[in-house]
Amino acid sequence: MDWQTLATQLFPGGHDIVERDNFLSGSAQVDGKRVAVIGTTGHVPIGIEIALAQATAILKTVQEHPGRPILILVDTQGQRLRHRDEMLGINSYMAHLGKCVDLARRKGHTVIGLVYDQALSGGFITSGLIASACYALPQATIRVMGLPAMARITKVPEERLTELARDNPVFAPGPENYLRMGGLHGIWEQNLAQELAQALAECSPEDRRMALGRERGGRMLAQPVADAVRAGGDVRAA
Amino acid sequence: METLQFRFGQGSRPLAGNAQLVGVVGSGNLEVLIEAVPLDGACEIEVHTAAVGFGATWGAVMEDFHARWSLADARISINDNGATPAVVSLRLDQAVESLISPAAPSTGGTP
Amino acid sequence: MTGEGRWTVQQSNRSARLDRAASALGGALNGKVVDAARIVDLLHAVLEPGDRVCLEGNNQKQADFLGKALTRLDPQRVNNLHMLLSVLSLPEHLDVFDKGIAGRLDFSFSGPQAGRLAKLAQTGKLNIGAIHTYLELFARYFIDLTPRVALVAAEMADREGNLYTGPNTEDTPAIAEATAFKSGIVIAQVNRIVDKLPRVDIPGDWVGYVVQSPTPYYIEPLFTRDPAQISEIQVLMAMMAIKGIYAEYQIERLNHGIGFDTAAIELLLPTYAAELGLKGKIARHWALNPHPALIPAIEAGFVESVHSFGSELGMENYIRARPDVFFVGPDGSMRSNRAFSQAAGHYACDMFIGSTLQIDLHGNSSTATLGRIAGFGGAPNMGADARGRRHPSAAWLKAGQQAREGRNTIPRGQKLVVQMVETFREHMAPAFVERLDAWQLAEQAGMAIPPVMIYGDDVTHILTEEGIANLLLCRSDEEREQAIRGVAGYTPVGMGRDKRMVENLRDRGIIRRPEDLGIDKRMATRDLLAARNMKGLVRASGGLYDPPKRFRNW
Amino acid sequence: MSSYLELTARQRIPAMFDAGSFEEFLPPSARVASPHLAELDSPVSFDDGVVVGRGLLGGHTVFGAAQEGAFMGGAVGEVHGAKLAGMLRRAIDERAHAVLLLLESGGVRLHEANAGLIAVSEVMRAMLDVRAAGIPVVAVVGGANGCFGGMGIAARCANTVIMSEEGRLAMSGPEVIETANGVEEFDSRDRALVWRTTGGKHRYLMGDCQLLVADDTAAFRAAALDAIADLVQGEVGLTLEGLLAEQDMLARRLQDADGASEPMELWRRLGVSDPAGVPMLEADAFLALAARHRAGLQPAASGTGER
Repeated sequence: MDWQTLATQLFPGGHDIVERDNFLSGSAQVDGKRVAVIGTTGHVPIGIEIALAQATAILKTVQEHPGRPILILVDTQGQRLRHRDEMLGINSYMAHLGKCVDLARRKGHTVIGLVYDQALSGGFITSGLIASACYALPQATIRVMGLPAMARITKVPEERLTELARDNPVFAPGPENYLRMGGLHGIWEQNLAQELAQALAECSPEDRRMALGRERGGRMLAQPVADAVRAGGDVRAA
Repeated sequence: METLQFRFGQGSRPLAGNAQLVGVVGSGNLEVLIEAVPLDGACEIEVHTAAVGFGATWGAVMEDFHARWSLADARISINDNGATPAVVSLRLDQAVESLISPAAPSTGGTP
Repeated sequence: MTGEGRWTVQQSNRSARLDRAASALGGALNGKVVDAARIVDLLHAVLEPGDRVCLEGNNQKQADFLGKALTRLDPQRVNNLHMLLSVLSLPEHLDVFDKGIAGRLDFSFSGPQAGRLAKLAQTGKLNIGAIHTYLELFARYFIDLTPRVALVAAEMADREGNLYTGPNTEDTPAIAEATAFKSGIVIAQVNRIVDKLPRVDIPGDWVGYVVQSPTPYYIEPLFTRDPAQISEIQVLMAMMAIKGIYAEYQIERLNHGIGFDTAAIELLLPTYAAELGLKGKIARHWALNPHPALIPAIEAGFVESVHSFGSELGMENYIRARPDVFFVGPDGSMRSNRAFSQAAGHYACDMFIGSTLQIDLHGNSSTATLGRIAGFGGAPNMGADARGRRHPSAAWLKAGQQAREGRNTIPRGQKLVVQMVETFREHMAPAFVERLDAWQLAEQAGMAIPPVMIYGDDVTHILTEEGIANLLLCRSDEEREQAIRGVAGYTPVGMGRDKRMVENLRDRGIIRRPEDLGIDKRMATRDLLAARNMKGLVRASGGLYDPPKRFRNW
Repeated sequence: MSSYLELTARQRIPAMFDAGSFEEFLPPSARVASPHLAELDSPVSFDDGVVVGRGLLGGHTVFGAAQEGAFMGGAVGEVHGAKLAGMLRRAIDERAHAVLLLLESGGVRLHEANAGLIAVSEVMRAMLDVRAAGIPVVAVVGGANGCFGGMGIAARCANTVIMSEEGRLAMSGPEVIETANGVEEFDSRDRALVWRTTGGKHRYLMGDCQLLVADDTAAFRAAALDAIADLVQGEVGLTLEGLLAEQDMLARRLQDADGASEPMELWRRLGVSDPAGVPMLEADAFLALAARHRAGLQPAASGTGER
């Protein structure tokens, strides 16, 4: 879905989002309240400039509009795979973006992510996945990498991966799998504006994704392992 | 993957101390978890290995290991990623030494 | 033929070729210097169908520009060439056969192209004369395989055709001499043409043509081993080698194979061997490429001299600063020479130690694997008793005495030939086998004999992580077999040993376990390495060693 | 000198913490291995490639973790990530003095890709929760496998990053970039270039790591002690001022690097007169040089950003 169509559906109350070099920023009216919107479009790879632009927009919101909810619109093919990005420390730019989102959350901003087209690994981890809650449209693509590439790297035959992916959401791309694993809070099937308003109202700053993954049967070990470590179920001298 | 189990009865040398893990499941390497467990004087070894079809080799390595140490009430658990018998024997000995004498052996007077 | 021409057929033929070249090239030929853009025209002019052509391929420098030019010849004009190559390592070395320009091959080593070579041989496009050792191939250049045309590589030339080969002289003198003095034509590719050479390695009157190649010749850092990859098992084996063989026989003059096993030994000389008080007593004189791993031993004063087959990338400044150790010209760069160093390794060294892929129950060893025709380069010369040797040394005499003990024969020495292998290679492939893969390869490729690197009757010791088998002390074939099985560990060959007999061999010192040598396995850690990574080697060299980029982590 | 790089994760823990003080949570004997690797017929590890626990560092209770680079490249799977997140949450519960993360990771473990990706984001959020609780987080990057992908981002969520020259800190590995965009883009076999681009010295000069030490366990431990002692004096949580300063630094870096495609050119622009000589400098000599030329030292800049 292109971002203009999305924005029309999400914000019947109107918006002033502009696109500049695949970077989206602006604000919109949701349920009578002003919401800051930042994001990317055109499956743009996240390089250092666009990561910094998003971070700047978030800090600006924190400075100029305390408490205003923030919606992050995700459409990226992942981090940009260039020598220059690595030379200049793209991980620092990504981390900076993630920290800005985290600061906003701690300062009382509700932060929600929405994958409306593509979300891949490095581009997703400091956008949708660092938000307090992340949602996706049903036709969105979410993955770390495709099964053929995964088969090459893990040396497990692709047929076997495909077969395993049927029952095990851990390998296969797709929003349903991320939903089952707790990585997504929900998939918005229709009436996006209403879904958004509800998500903003329900959003909690606590990271409950492990619990969600367990409740939904997609990630059975994360929560018990983290709990056992936290509760000191089995401690001894090393 | 293949799972192999070995049991040697009537060992003479009990272990003392907490469970220890030696080695890493890297390529051509393995990890050995060694624990003192009441097993009626026996030493039980379970191997999970990525190299399928070497049961006889493992058996011979383990028999020699038992002949060296004759452990009693010891459980040894191994995750193997294609280690050669030389590396397996080395890690097994390191694992036992980590429980028998806590002090690490001297590494020699090198500069 | 009668009259004057009867004894100068080759000279006349040479003149005709030179004349053809002069008329074909015209102004593109300036004295001996040929315009690189016209190299194919030159080759068309000087080559004739059926010629024996020696293309210089070494361990280090490669006449790659001339090799590529050969592939661009018109097979209608030049075909059926008989190629002579010591190292066949670049794709273009085989492209000439694929294109029908060449038909027959005599060579020594084919490492990276071994698989494709086997396939081409099967299609009949390539006819292998024989697989030689280096020295053997050079020898035949002077007997029955003398080149008509030699295509060689050098660092620089001057306008008279004098060549400077730099530290990688390698095969050039042998090739050029055989060709030039038998009315052949030597063509040299050089990186630069200069007015004054640093030194003359090949006199200009041996050289017919010189061409400056558009890019410097390709060179491979073949002998660089990163100490970071040496395992604790290899450290243990190196300790056993030093204590059980070097010290035992007082080995002063030696050659090391290429590989991590022997690199570990080099790196243990300044630590473990020094602790054993062996400095000045072992490993003083070497026939060896300038292995970076040898730097700490050199700096520790262990090493008095090193003569090299070829050089090694990144070692230039270090060598220049250590002329007491290396053979260095007045210009400061090393002079290597494969033919002389091979002869030195064969006749003047008391020991060869190296690794292999497979050893059979007779001690025959081979690196040949199915589907690959690789050859063995210089290893068979290093790893063979020099039956023509007459000068004594302590190590040589002791080995000979052990071999002949109890037999009523005249006193005589023997070279020590040590095969050093872990019982299993990667992926649990056993190093000890009942039958070498070489037999099957010979059947597949229609070879007259299985390609054996070192014959069992030349091998004196087999060293594995399980122990050292001293084959010199074995008195029967059965004892030899059990001694080999006795150090073959958990391989099927090892598990097939006669336990009682092996214990008996151990009692007689024919098999020695690490504990028999007084080696505590727990001491065998990487802490013993005098340098544990590439930077350690650079530090040991005082910053003189400049490793190739691919070996750095800084 | 005892190499940190050569140690396993399990050996690094006692080298960094006070002798005999470390208690491991969910140790190998608990046998909590990855359920996903077994399904793929791939070997598992009893600790899933990470040691987590609590020990003393200079007498203070410090929580810690060490990733094992030799097991699946230190990559993060479901269990591995949950152990890290659980330890971080417990550090808050027990009001730890500090958290010390010995990182060595290729990022997300592809064998359990979706779980790994979510887990890395959980670890990042948990690290920031720890900081918000007033507990400093220090990351150490000095293993042979470097610190890449999501963990390369996570490292920069710590207050302080300590590196050795041999350590690498980045996002995508050079092989990945070469595969995607060709050898001209990034020659992964040119290891000197790889280290100039991602190695400790470059990161230190650019301001992406705060402490650089020789590859020596004692030096790493001393640096960790110093870093923690320094951090507990001040604010360790995220602040607007801190992030604005970091933003300034990152924006300046973009400007300063305009048109540069080679790390040595960046060093030259920082005023380093012999950039080609930098890689060969020993740690002490390098630090003396960097003291004059490190990014962020120029009067116009506002420090080295968020800490």
